[in-house]
Amino acid sequence: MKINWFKYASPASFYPLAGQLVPKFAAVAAVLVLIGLYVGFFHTADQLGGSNPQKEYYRIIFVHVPTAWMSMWLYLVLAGWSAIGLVFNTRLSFMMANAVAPTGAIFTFLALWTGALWGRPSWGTYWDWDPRLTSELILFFLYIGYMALHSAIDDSRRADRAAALLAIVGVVMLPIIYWSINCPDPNNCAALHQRSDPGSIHASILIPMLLITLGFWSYSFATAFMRLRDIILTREADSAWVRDMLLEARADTGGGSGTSSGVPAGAGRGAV
Amino acid sequence: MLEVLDLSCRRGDRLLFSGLGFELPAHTLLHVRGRNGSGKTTLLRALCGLLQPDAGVIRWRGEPVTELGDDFNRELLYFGHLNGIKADLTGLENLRVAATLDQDPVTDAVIIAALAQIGLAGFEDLPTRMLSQGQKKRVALARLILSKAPLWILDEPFTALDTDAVALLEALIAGQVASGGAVVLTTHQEVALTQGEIRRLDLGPAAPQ
Amino acid sequence: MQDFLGQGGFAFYVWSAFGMTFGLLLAEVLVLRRHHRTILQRVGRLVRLRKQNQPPGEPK
Amino acid sequence: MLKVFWCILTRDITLALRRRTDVLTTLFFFVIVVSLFPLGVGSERELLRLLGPGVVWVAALLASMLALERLFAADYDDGTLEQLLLAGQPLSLLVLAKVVAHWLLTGLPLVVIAPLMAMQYSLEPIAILVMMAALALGTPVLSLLGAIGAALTLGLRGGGILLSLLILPLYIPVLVYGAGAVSVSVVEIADTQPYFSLLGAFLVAALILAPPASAAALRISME
Repeated sequence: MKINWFKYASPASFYPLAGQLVPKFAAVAAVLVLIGLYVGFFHTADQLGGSNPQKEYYRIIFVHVPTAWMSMWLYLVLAGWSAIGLVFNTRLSFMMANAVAPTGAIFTFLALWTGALWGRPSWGTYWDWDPRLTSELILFFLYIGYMALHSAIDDSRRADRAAALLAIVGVVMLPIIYWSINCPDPNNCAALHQRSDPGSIHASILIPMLLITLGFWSYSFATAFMRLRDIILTREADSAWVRDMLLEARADTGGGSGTSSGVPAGAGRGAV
Repeated sequence: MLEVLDLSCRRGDRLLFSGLGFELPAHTLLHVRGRNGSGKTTLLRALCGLLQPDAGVIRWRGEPVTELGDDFNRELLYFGHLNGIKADLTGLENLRVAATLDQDPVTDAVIIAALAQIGLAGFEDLPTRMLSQGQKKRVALARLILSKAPLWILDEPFTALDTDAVALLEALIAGQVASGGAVVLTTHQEVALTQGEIRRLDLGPAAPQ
Repeated sequence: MQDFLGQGGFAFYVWSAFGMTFGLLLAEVLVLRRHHRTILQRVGRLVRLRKQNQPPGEPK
Repeated sequence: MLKVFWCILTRDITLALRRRTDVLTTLFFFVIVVSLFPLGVGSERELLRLLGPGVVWVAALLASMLALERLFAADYDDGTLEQLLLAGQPLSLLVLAKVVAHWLLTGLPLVVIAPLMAMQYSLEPIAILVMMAALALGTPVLSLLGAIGAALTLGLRGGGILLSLLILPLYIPVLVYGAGAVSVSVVEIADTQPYFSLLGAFLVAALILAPPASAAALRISME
């Protein structure tokens, strides 16, 4: 088992593997999200709750909650790969962290966007300094900081390690930030907190939410692997395996020096 | 004393050298040569531990430097492209700080004597920003006189020095080698060494860019 | 159908939330695919240039 | 150990005193930002009293940010940072010495001048005292956290802007409780105690965790 792990820990062998996995994850994501949306729109009540009913707009939570969950999970994934990279000094882990970041930032942005759209009909304002929305905003800043630092450093090794350290500092600070936003008055903490207890959510709401979350996970794998392949390719452009793979792929499609496209069609895509 | 096994370093995504190995016993000077961009400075910084090599081991007295940590740093004197001299401090203050950092406290008299030896008598109380480029470099080189470190790693120490200073530096290096130390050096000029052994290490070609 | 699209009068909020979400996610995938193609072209060109400058058979 | 700490501390203070403008710039930045606010929001006394704590704290955050950019930059440029890394001393100790010096030169003046600023916002004497105490506890945390960012952005183009992007979000807890303590002191002075406990806890945690993190960041940036 150990040998296997090390085999796939090298960029050269991970590249084709990721290529095979991308379409699978993408397909799973599409199916799960479509089922989730179908259940969410056609097998749920139009109103929620009794005394203070939430009308059709509550359906926004079918994307709001999954995007918010994903944004937090992906930040943990980012910090996790960063830590692994710093401890074991493996380049692939840094690349992984780097590949996850933009997807995480997109989910964070979407959580903010959908949160604002949910806030308008339910609270009467697009932006309220609600603790959870505010934390989401801070998380967005952390993602942006990570990506900005990484792209500001030319030397890829320094960029990887510096951004990784930042991600770890961020993950340590995040609970403290979250807590300080949730409880700005330490004398009286419970007031602002909106408790949400999973047991109190009706199954018809929970099921589409979970389906879409799983779909988003699958989607995140797909995009992270796509981005990872690009990162590997640019960084390893000098290496023998990239050269061999590209020249081989070219020979397969029979492309002469005249064609401008280097992408082989159809079957070859898994490898290249 | 210093032993390098199968060392490879990259800068960014470019591999500078790989599989590099050599041994540096006491009483020896290693002259690292190579064209611009061949990785001389990178090698020296890797030897100091300022830069983590991609692969390979560096041993000091038989133990990997990664495990020695600060203990190795204490036995080492590095002299880089930058002088490591604060322009707003006087020569005396600069050297006092350097000596304290080496945990090798010396009296001011010793520092003043060292500055005099390097040709800066009377300049010890001037902020170094008022000195010329060559004089600043001399202040930095006074560290070599004060240093008791057995390993010196010197990156282009001869640049910006006049003939007197070059002769003095050569004498200092020779003294270090004679007293049982080891020196790693990059320079474009031939070193006249009177005692000990000179080894040469040629780093591979870097394409002229 | 009209009822479904109307979402009880909250069509704007519901559909812009869902639209932005899936629009952005789809856009990300499309951008990544295009990006991959450009990178392949660029690296491929680099590799071919190197190969031309290097007589065949000689190790890199 | 202590000797090395003291050596770096006095070195940095001597250096700063020989270039006083850097210290004064930070201070005047703070004064100007705080003084500009009433011009923007109007000079109604009740409103200013409400905004005062937050404004002073945000200005302190920005001033500390501005000064941090230079924390390691000068040493990086002249090569002394390299020598610090190779000094054979625990790097986090040296970093701590530098941060302490930096706080004495940029944080402490803010604490001292804060009463003057608070008067512009017609805060009551008790609130002014609380503000000084909160700043005295909070600004060291800002310097310690900021050192990590300063080390990460060392020598980069546009490092200053990047630094604020990285570090300002991390300042939020200090801002929330620092300003909160002042606001609450107007109502009931006994209620400020948990705020100070929290700020104190942040300071202790930052003293323990931030220097090693900055040291690691410096090693990464110096490669």
